[in-house]
Amino acid sequence: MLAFLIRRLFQSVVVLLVVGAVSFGMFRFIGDPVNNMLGQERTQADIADLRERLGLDRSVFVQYAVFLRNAAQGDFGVSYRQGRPVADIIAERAPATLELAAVSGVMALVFGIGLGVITAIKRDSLVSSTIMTLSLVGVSLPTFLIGILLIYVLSVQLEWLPSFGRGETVRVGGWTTGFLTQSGLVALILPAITLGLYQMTLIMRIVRSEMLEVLRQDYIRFARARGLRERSINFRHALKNTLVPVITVTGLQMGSIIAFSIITETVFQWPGMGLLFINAVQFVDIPVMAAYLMLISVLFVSINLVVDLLYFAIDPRLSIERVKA
Amino acid sequence: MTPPPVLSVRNLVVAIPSRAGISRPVNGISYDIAPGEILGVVGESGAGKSMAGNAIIGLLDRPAHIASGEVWLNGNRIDNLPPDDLRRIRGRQIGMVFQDPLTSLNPLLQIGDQLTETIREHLPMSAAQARDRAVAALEEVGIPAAAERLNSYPHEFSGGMRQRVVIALALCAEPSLVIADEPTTALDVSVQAQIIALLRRLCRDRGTAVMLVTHDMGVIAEAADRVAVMYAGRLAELGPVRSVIHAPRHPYADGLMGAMPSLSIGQRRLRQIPGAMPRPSRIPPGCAFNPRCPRAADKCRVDPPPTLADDPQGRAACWFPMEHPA
Amino acid sequence: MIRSFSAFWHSDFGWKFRHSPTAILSALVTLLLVGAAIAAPLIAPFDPFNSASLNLMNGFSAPMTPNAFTGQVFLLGADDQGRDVFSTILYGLRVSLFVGVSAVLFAMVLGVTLGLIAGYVGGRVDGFIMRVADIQLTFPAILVAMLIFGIAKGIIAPQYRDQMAIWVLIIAIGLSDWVPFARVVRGATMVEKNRDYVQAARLIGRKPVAIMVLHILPNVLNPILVIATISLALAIIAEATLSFLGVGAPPTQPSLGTLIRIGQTFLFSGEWWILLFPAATLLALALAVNSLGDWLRDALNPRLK
Amino acid sequence: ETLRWALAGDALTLDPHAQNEGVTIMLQSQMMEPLVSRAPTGELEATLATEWAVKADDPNVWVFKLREGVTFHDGATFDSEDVVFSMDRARSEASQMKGIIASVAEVRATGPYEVEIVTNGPNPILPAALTSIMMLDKGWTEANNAVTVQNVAAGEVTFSSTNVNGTGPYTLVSREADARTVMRAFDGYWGKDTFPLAYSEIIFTPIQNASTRVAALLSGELDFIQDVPVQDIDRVKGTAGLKVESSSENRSVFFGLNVSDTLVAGNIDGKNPLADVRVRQAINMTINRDAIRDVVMRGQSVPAGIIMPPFVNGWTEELNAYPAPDNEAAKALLAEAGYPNGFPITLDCPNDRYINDEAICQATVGMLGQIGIQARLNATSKALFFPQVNAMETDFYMLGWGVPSYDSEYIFNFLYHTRDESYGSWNSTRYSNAELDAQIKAIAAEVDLPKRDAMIAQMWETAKNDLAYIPIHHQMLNWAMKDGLTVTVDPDNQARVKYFALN
Amino acid sequence: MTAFVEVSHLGRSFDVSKPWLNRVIERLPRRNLVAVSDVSFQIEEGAVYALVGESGSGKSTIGRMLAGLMTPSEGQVRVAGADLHADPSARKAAGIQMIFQDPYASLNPRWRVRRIICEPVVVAGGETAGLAERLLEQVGLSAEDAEKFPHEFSGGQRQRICIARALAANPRLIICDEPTSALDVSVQAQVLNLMSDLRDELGLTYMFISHDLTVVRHMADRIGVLYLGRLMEEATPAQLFARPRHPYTQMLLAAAPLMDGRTREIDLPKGEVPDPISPPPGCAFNPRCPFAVDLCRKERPELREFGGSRVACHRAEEIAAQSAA
Ligand SMILES: Nc1ncnc2c1ncn2[C@@H]1O[C@H](COP(=O)(O)OP(=O)(O)OP(=O)(O)O)[C@@H](O)[C@H]1O
Ligand SMILES: Nc1ncnc2c1ncn2[C@@H]1O[C@H](COP(=O)(O)OP(=O)(O)OP(=O)(O)O)[C@@H](O)[C@H]1O
Ligand SMILES: [Mg+2]
Ligand SMILES: [Mg+2]
Repeated sequence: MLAFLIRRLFQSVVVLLVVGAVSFGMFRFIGDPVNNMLGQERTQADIADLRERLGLDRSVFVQYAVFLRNAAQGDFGVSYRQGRPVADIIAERAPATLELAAVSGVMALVFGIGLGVITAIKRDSLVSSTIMTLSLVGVSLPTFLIGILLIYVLSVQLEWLPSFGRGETVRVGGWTTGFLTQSGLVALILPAITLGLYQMTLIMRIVRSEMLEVLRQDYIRFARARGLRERSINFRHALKNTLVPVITVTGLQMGSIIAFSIITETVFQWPGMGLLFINAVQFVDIPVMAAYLMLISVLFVSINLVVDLLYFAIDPRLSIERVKA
Repeated sequence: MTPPPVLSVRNLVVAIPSRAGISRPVNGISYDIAPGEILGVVGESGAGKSMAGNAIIGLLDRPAHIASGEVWLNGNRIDNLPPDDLRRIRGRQIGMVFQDPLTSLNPLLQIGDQLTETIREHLPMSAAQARDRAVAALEEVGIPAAAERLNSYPHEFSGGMRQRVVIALALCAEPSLVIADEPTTALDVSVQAQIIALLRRLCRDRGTAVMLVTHDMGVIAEAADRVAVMYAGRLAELGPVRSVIHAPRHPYADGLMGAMPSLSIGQRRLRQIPGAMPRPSRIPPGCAFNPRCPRAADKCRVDPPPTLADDPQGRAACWFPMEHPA
Repeated sequence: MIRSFSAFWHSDFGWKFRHSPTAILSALVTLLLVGAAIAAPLIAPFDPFNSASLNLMNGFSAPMTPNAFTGQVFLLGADDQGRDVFSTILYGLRVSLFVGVSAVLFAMVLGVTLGLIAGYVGGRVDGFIMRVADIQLTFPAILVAMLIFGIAKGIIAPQYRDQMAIWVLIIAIGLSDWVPFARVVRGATMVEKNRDYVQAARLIGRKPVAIMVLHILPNVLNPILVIATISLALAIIAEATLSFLGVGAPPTQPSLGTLIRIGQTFLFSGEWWILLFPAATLLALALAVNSLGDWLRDALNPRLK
Repeated sequence: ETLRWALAGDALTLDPHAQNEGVTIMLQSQMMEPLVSRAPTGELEATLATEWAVKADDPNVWVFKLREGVTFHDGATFDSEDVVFSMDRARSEASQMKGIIASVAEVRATGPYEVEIVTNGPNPILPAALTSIMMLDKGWTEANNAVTVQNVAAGEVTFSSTNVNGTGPYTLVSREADARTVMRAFDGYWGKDTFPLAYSEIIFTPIQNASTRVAALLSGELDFIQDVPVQDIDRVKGTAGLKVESSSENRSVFFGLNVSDTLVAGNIDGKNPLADVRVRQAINMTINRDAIRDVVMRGQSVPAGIIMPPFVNGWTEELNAYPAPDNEAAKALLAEAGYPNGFPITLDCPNDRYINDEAICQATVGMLGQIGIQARLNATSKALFFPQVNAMETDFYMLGWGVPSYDSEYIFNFLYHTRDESYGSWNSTRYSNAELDAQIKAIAAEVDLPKRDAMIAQMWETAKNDLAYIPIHHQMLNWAMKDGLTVTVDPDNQARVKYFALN
Repeated sequence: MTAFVEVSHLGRSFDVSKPWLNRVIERLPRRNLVAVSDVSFQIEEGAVYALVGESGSGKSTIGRMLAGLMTPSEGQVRVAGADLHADPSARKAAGIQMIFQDPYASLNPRWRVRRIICEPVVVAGGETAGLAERLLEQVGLSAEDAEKFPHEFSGGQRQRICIARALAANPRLIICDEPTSALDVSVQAQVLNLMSDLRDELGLTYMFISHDLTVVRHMADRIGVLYLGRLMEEATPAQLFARPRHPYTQMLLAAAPLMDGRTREIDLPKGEVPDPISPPPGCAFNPRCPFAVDLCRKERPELREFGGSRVACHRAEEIAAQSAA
């Protein structure tokens, strides 16, 4: 177990370093922050001066090294756009994204697994093929269009749900939450649906196909032959065995939920990290972009770790070493 | 007076509709099994052995279904029961053992849980009682330190032990019939001998009827009282083990015996049956065996073979059964 | 061609196909759309990619309604630039399909090659390739595509950008999509390489590359095909999504995604046709390709009978 | 009464001297005030200064009389000490405002409510330059260690970038950047009786996505939005309870052309066709500004014949005249210049900066195609576009130019002067005219206004003939709001809530 | 004097240790699975040498080393006088081919039969015209079958195709790894007969691997009994079945079902095969052996000549005396 954790940790560090290196290699191509940072009345001298002060005239490696050195001390620099420490900005934005991701993740999981099980058990029924077809519609339109259509119908035409923002938020310690106010909860609905729909479909399809696979296994036949009830077979025996592959995919999806939140947050003006990233890209706010990408990597790596640990909880066959090193 | 049979199968037909029409992997088989009796069912792969077993216990996968015929268990007809009633019979009155002991057990559940859930499904028992019963069942199949092994997962057992667990699971609600579908094929000979001995002991001690499905004549010879030889979904021959082995009446059974190296010691060449068994969808008219049969006459290519009852010795379904000097 | 078609028609697979209304319908829709895309220059009444032929005054003509200034009539209306929506959809379909198919091909070649190598060689090579795959997954597809797009724009001289945009998209989407191929192929390869026919080939003296290409590859094609179909739908949608973030096909040579991005800005203003028709086309395409992939997955699964 | 207000962007900082950017200044100006400001009508209006004039005996000195009885939000009194402090801060090294008031040499208090601003040479338009220099309280700023202007480049973070203590009509309640800024009416505001001040609270939310922004207005979640997409104006107008107010913006949109001898992308037949004024005239003649107005802009633009918004000193009807589109004549000019079959050229455009920028460029590409010029469109985000323009890696580009000083000098200085260290910093056309350069420097110091106006008129004549820039139009501003609101649209797109009235 | 195939002190172990880091942290030793250990035997030209043993006893491993698919960790294999693993050309010269257990997995399902059969010749650069047809007829199939795909054949027919492919390389030694264990008896007879016929016609030498004693008895000229990678006994079929010398052989024979069984009440074999990673010290069979004494637990018995067989048992003499009594 310890060896496993150490190895994972080492790999995570390597992944982070590579992600960072790749990111820094890319930033120089995304644009030049200097133009955004100076007013219209800037002169060529101002531009050269600012570039030098930002260190943009130095090589990518030096910039990366400086970033790493500071990051190791917990200093992620100051946003070019907002002029505030990146760590503060991210801490301020993270709750919004995490709450949204959590709600849509849970939604995707609950509905995905539920519908997946239903469509697997009632394989050839009308209900199941209807669900399957509808779910395809969900992944056959780009997310942004789904979001805009939801806004158009539910906010503009019906005026049922808010079209943007998080509603009222409450501060609990360093965390702002939208869970505690009615407007906060209502504001979550549309973005969560938009963000979760795709993942839900994916999870549903995987649960369905894994479940169909598991239902064909000998031990399910044997469970039937022992006269167990369908409910017990489906949920106690089949579903549990379905979970192992589902967890892998779900883990990966949680990572991409956060990435997809870029679009959802833009559409719904959701003040989270995705919106922050998009703004950063538009402004070429290098410190923010770097910190965001690193954070996403850390998240992804930790989710992967949790997923691997979950395997051990679920599958007694796995001795810790056998997990992919 | 023979006791009434535990299982009685009458003209059972299993049909599978498919693109090429309806195929009948099991096509009109009839037999009885008495309490305490082991009926061996042999035949080549695809002969319909498993299909017959699954049909009896009501576990045919769609689109396969029982097209006609009857299955009687302890005097009750069970092939037409509603699914839930049939489910109550499975495990309670009919136990089933499958070929591969590793895949038969749910890898994520402790074997104690798998045992107690089965017991409590069928018998009105408290959790503690069921547990005791589970320990007893494991002890009965010869698992040492049974009480401690309840919390083990299947992968923690060796192959032979797993098959014992599977048997314990099949027997834990004390069914009157056990269908064992190739219970030893995946095991080593030494373990196979142990498992067969176990099945025979249980059968003798409890009076359980056993339908032992296998393609290994040796296992049948060792374990069974009577043997049914299946070919292309039909019964070719059914009779006491010794007679079928040493004096087969059906040319197919005869060919099968001749092809076994153990029975043809000293011969440079084995006797071989030419060709292969047809698929259920390609069964020729008349006797299914006719293209491969050395005795086949025109009649065999046209008329379906007679039933076992038509045979003077009641054993073979053949127009021209083999005669052996007594 | 006819022979192989009839072989297909009479095979098991063909039988399954003929008996699945979903499969037939989605194959028909796919064929229709692909055909329309290929034949766009023949079918389309206008050439929307030729800016010089456009008349701005045709802008916003409603479907089947004569334009107030020019009197021209457009079947599905005209967009903000006075382009015939019908023609633009046909050409956009062409772009979308081209981007989708090329991106999937790119991802496929990359993923299959790496997967074969990782699965066959195993050991450190496998470990390395799979770690790279993990890192790749760390950058979710949109991010990868955005960054690559950014880089390419930075590298390529401005005057070539409009022609390069499509290729950049292809690489960006393809590069973010190779991992599933690699994973599946690696898994299948590890199973296949232990099969006796591979051993037999080794015994005969086949070199590893020949074994991978001649023996293993043909036997891992089924899952590749399934992933490719589903990836195609994903790639087309991904292109649309990127277009929303401003990194899609250029507006002068719009893809379906770009059309939707442009069209959605007219959602409130009443020019519904600029959004509706491209969106419906995209929906039909993605739906058809997706359900074809779904059906393939089931039909090619030997265990699902 | 709460005003729920949205537009595309958010302020970058609350430090008034750290960023010279429209939205930043607009948000700050709800809470802070300059000495002089521009009323919605465009005239200069007394704010923290009540009177101002050039000192009788010294043309280099302006004297400002300050308003008495003004307090900051924290209760501190406003006086000449604060003005000196604020002006010095705005002129300091890290300040982004220092460019606007580069002519100021010294600011001195000559009484508690009087200051003198000394300039390097006479500066007739100084008051106009002061409209975006907000006043800070010296005591508060010093107490909070915010004396130096925030310097992002040096990784600095200051108190004043997230906190406000101004004299303005609203106080800051809370602010989450890019999400929500809440302001409440300031009880001690000096102009309580002067301005309508209809709202007691402002909730400001940036919404980037135009569709979402309009949706939020349509669904009643907002009271007021700026940046209404032109195509949605009719929809908003047609919605009960909503209306749209429009005005011409103080911004012109135009194309810049590389007029030097060499094209960045490589010469055509050894020459740069754009260097030939006939080619430029041909392009000028081809662009159908009325069509762009009617279709792309849906009527929301004023076609331009000059790259100067109508509010600017020097603008005339004649200068703004533009040629009727004439493809035949254009082709003839091209042929005359030696390009009867046109030539290829890349048009670089932003796609997220000006109203329908990409669509305008697209339409232009089509129009140019009709006279044989094969234009390729390279539309990119502003983050890529502006560095490209600045690095002069473009031959043909779109640009928009606002004139906060309302004076022609501002345009000439940045767009026409030969590019060097401090002049012509937005001139990527490589246009260089020594005579014009000299005139530009001369009008900056000319105090004789009629004479100066004459010089400007003459300079525009030259500029218009040389056609280094091809004007397209002056953008229109469209503000959408609840019916009950009375708002005058500000040409600089600067909404100031204190002027908003409710009927 | 030298035999056609000479296997001396052949050994093969697999490293099944945990990864390095785990070993360091958990203080675990390296672990070796000894699949084959110190096996020596000879095969005369034209003879059938059989290896029997339970699953995991190392039969396939030996076969693969003989075929050159795996390198031995110890000892050597000499075929026709040349060291197979030291001299790469030896394998080609000896023409070693293999027939595998699973006829369904040993033919590439995507290739036509003709291509499959001709592959060895194609690789060697030979002439293939008419080859497939000739070989197909030789193994009892028809020439038209060359155009078909493997899935169109039954198991027995596929095994014939495998044989045809093996013959295409003009082999002198064919290693058959359980060639009939996936086949039904009636088909098994066909294949066994074919193999016997070919041997007579072509003078082939077979190494025949099986777990089925009756099949081995039918086919072999000499039988080696393997247990946990070690050769326990080697004898002719007549000797082995009449007078098994090793207690393990005796156990195997006792456990094998006899067709005239029924009345026979046998001593049930004890236990199961132990874990090959940590085999018992001394004689590998000692924990299950009714005759085991202390010496058996300490010292590994050598394979030695005894009464016409070769046996690896310390107590062969006593046991022989006992059973004779
Ligand atoms: N789901 C199905 N659809 C179509 N045919 C089937 C299906 N399941 C089995 N069959 C066919 O039914 C026949 C009988 O199969 P069954 O499994 O009963 O054979 P078996 O005698 O048990 O063979 P084995 O020894 O291989 O287990 C076979 O020919 C098989 O191909
Ligand atoms: N590549 C490998 N890595 C690790 N262990 C192996 C490997 N190949 C074989 N083994 C082990 O070596 C031992 C002998 O295996 P082998 O396949 O030779 O047995 P076998 O006698 O052929 O058994 P079977 O009858 O099941 O085919 C087994 O314990 C097996 O687990
Ligand atoms: Mg079976
Ligand atoms: Mg083996």
